[in-house]
Amino acid sequence: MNSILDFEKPILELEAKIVDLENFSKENEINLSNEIDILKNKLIQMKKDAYSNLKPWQRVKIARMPKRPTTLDYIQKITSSFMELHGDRLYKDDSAIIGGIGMIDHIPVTIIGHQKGKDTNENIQRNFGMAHPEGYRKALRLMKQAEKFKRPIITLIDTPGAYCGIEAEERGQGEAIATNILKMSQLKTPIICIVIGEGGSGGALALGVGDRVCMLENSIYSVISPEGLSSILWKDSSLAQKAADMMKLTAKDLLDLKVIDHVIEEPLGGAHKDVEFVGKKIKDYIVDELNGLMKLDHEVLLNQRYDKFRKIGNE
Amino acid sequence: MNSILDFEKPILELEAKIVDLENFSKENEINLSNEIDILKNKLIQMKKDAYSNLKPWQRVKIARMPKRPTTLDYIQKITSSFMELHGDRLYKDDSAIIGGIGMIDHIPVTIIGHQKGKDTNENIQRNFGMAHPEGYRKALRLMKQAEKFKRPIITLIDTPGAYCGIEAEERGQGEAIATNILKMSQLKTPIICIVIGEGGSGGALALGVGDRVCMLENSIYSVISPEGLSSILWKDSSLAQKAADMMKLTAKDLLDLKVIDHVIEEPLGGAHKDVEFVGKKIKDYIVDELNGLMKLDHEVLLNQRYDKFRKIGNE
Amino acid sequence: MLQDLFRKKKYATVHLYENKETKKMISMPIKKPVENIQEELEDEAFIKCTGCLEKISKEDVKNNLYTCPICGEHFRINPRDRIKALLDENSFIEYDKDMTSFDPLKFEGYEKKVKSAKEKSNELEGVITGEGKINGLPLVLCVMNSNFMMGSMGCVVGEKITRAIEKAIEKRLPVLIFCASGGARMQEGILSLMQMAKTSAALGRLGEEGLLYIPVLTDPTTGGVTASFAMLGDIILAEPKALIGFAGPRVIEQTIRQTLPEGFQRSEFLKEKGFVDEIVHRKDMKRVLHEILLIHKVGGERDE
Amino acid sequence: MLQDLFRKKKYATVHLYENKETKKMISMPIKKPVENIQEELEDEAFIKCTGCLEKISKEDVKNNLYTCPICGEHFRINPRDRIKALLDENSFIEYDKDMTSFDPLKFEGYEKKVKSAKEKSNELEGVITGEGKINGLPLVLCVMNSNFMMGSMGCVVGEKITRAIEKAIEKRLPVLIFCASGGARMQEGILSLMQMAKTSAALGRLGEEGLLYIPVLTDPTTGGVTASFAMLGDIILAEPKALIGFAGPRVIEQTIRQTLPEGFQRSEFLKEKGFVDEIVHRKDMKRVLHEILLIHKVGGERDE
Ligand SMILES: [Zn+2]
Ligand SMILES: [Zn+2]
Repeated sequence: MNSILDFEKPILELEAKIVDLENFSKENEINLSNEIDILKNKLIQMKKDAYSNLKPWQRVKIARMPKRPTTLDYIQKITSSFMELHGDRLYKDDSAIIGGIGMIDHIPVTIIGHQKGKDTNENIQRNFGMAHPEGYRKALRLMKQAEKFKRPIITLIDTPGAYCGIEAEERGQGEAIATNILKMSQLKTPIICIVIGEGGSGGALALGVGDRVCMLENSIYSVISPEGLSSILWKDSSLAQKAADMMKLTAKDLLDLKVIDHVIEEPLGGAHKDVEFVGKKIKDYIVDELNGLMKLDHEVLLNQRYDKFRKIGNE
Repeated sequence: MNSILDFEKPILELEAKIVDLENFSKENEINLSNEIDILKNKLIQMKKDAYSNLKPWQRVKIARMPKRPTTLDYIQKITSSFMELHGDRLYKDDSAIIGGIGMIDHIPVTIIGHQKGKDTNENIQRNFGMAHPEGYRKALRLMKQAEKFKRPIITLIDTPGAYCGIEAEERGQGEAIATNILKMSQLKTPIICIVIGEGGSGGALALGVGDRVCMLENSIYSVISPEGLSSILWKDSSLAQKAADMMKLTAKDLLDLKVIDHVIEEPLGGAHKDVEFVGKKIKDYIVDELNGLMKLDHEVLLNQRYDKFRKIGNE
Repeated sequence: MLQDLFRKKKYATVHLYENKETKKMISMPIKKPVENIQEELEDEAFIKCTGCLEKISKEDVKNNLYTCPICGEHFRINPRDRIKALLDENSFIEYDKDMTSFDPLKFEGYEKKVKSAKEKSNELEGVITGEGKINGLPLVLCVMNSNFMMGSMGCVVGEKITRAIEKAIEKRLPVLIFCASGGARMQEGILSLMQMAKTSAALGRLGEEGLLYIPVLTDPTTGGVTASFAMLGDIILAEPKALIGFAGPRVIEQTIRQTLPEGFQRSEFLKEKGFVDEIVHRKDMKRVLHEILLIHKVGGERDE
Repeated sequence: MLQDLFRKKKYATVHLYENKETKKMISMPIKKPVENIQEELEDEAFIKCTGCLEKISKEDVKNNLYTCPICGEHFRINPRDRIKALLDENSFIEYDKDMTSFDPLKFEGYEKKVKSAKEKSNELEGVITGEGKINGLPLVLCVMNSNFMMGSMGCVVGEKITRAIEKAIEKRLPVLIFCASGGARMQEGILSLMQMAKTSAALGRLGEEGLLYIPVLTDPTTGGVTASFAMLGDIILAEPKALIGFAGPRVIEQTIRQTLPEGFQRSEFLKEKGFVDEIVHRKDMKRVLHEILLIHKVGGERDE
């Protein structure tokens, strides 16, 4: 996959031109500052135009960029200490989902997230963030552990979906996802779910039932991939862009549909342009929300969590 | 394996001789009733002598007889209805352990037991009653289900031990047994455990933590098989008989050691001589004990269960 | 010996597909399910069974609850016929029968599809919910309809099932759901995905109340339904040879680029893998369910 | 990139055996463990490392907590040395130090064996229990002794561990158990088996009280210990390349009549199979445990 998206090309070309002019001006000692300023203003405008009105399909592209920060990147930014824990105690340690314990602003938390790779090798090892049942079962084990020790749970969602394969079916992909969804609705500890990249269907929802659900600005969350939808609707997966436009899969769409509570701002161009910035935003959101959620009685917390999902799709 | 044990041979010979004499008397119309009565009395005495003073090794032999009634045999005798339930919801349905729901004397119960086969084919299918982790996990699932529905749990123990193999280790034989032992100590419903044949080590204990633990008269329960012990002590598994004599593995030994609460009587010669009789004894024991246990508060029940195991080995 | 044991009358005879038979069924090739057996039956008096390939009379099939009288092959059955066969006469009280799909995403072509589904199925949505009795024992019942947009789960299906579960909590009744679904209803997008959370959370509450939940998996049970309420039963039953899975077989074949093994994702396979408690023939369903309900009528107390 | 991430100081650096290293270790052949590294060390100033086969000085080995300074091979360490290395100075208060085995079954030869084990190990039994502090954080600690009848679990081992757990409940402290055991103590027969139930039930109570339990699996952890408290941790740690299993490798080989795959039943294998949270080098143990204790010091409340 290319990490420069098509619609970014004119911007990059203009950026390169400005650098050229600056060099030319310096080398030949010719004052071009007026011309350069005009171009720089144009660049700012271009960026605003391009990034603030991204089409759904463009956001799909950004959400899937190999450069996009992953769960481990954000963990590093938001925790003061973190220890990864492994295994489902049943069958395997699935590296498509990671989890562990750490401290966010002096609050002990359990963090669990889908983990994509940064390159092909790592992606193969992590199965492109597509978990098998043992991944969801590890997540559940760690969530129950969090409940026992009264730690809030943070989930970071970033998966194309649960893996489709013979072994995944044999070991109960449906059962594993279903059990996580049910148990998450019952856990007596605050849960905050953040879609940081791709929120792919049941594989996303298996980490997605919480007291707060939010999305990064350029992340997506959908019941099926645009490719999947277009291949069902028109028997042609190349019409994915058209499908994406119909699907309401952007953060703003989900906020409008009241499926999520909040959209976390990204820098122009996407989270990878400034991980520090996005990490800070995520951390602030978590700390703010936990401050409220941790004060609630378990009964109130669970009733609110129930009502949150109860009302979705009830006209 | 032979279903006639060595020490039974003289008895069987005498039985055959009596039949011969009776036939001869009938066919030839000769009155031999005096002689026959003498022999019959002798037979009764012989049986008493042989069966009431069985050596540990002889009980090992009886406990392992292919003819010995199994979990399913007793379920049939003690329940008025029974439905087997399958699977651990994780990996597999292990047929070395069976479980299900049924009614004993109008009491809904969950019954779980190791299941040996009746012939070689069935034994291969059931792995000779030696469970893999999924067997213990199925048992645990059904026990939790029983707790949810406030059903008492009856376990019938009959296993040479947990299976020793690569896959069993890979899938966490130790974890599965350990988890069952811990969870059984916490289940908020009465549990009665009955060793009906072989109580082989950890594989037996994984179904063996209850409010009442009892054994059929000719069953055994031990930390290692006599063969295993003799091969460790003397590097010679053929000295199993000698090992058995040292091990304190009979029902009477365990009663003396206060490890079990009760010994259920078998007919002379073993349970297979009269399954109906043993079934009735088992049923009576279960119903009697449940009548008491079901009246107890959960807290009292669990404290008593804890104390029961707490004191074992504490001088 | 073992088989004899289970043939005794006093046992629930739900063991029909044990041992040899199971193996035979598991090794059967995946076949295209009969999309709508009733329609086919309108043409002539006989059909060819998809199981044994014998010619069987439609009348016989109908009298056998839409199963083959020769080989036991299960064809799809209309939800109303199922309810009629299962519940005591006149005991069914339907819930939310007027609830019908809206078009929350204004999704192109969706309204038309719903309209056609309504006409084809003569129902307003993909699930029928209500309460009734099985041999006098009351329960809440949901029956999904594979004839209505392949039983896909949209907001109305999710809402009707959730309401039925909540009703069961209120009335302290067990819940029975006959699952049949191709998965989520794509035209309702993310809202359809969220129905998995909604229904599962409701089942969580049902369970906390100590109430029984039994899903019965029928052909086909896939996608979001499998990854939610289909797999969350205290006891999970299935009809023979039903297709049950999270990902559909075609999607898996595309992903792994090889054909699937025979019997993969069929009821018998799922039982072997530990996800189905028992496979029950449609004609035994009422008896087996009654037996389970009876055992759960009393909890740890004598039933006298 | 990922590795870089974990090398950052602010993370608990317990990831030493990740990725390539893990694979290397898993593919190492099963080797006979050094039965008692201290004894060997008395002979001369150097030994040959069982890991890298290099000649290493005993002094270096000792200074490295009985690990190889070259390859990180872990040798067995005396429980007293372990306690000294782990706990804050003078913080250890031993429990039940006079408790010693009786002979409940009057088992031929057992008394003599116990006597010889006492002499050899200079301890009264196969586990040392007590409480102490790690960087100021209090905990209850049990350290099994593979030098005492192979760390086998008899009544005294079970009783001492159970008492330690009960003490932890009373004092609301976390429990840490360094496991090292060949399994049950056969000479105490069924009573030894029942120690699995006793210790596990005590851990059940500990867990219900919301208290933390961490077993650390060291070479070897097998048999009844693996099938009870070794596998019941909230977080399970292991030393590198420790043998961990229910059945011993020889028993399995006899049963299946084939040799076992390389690395089978080693720590790295168990982590891959999902039964060990992390593998921690002995020199990192104190730091990692401190970090875990710190996170668990407060439950859901700020640590300020
Ligand atoms: Zn047919
Ligand atoms: Zn070395």
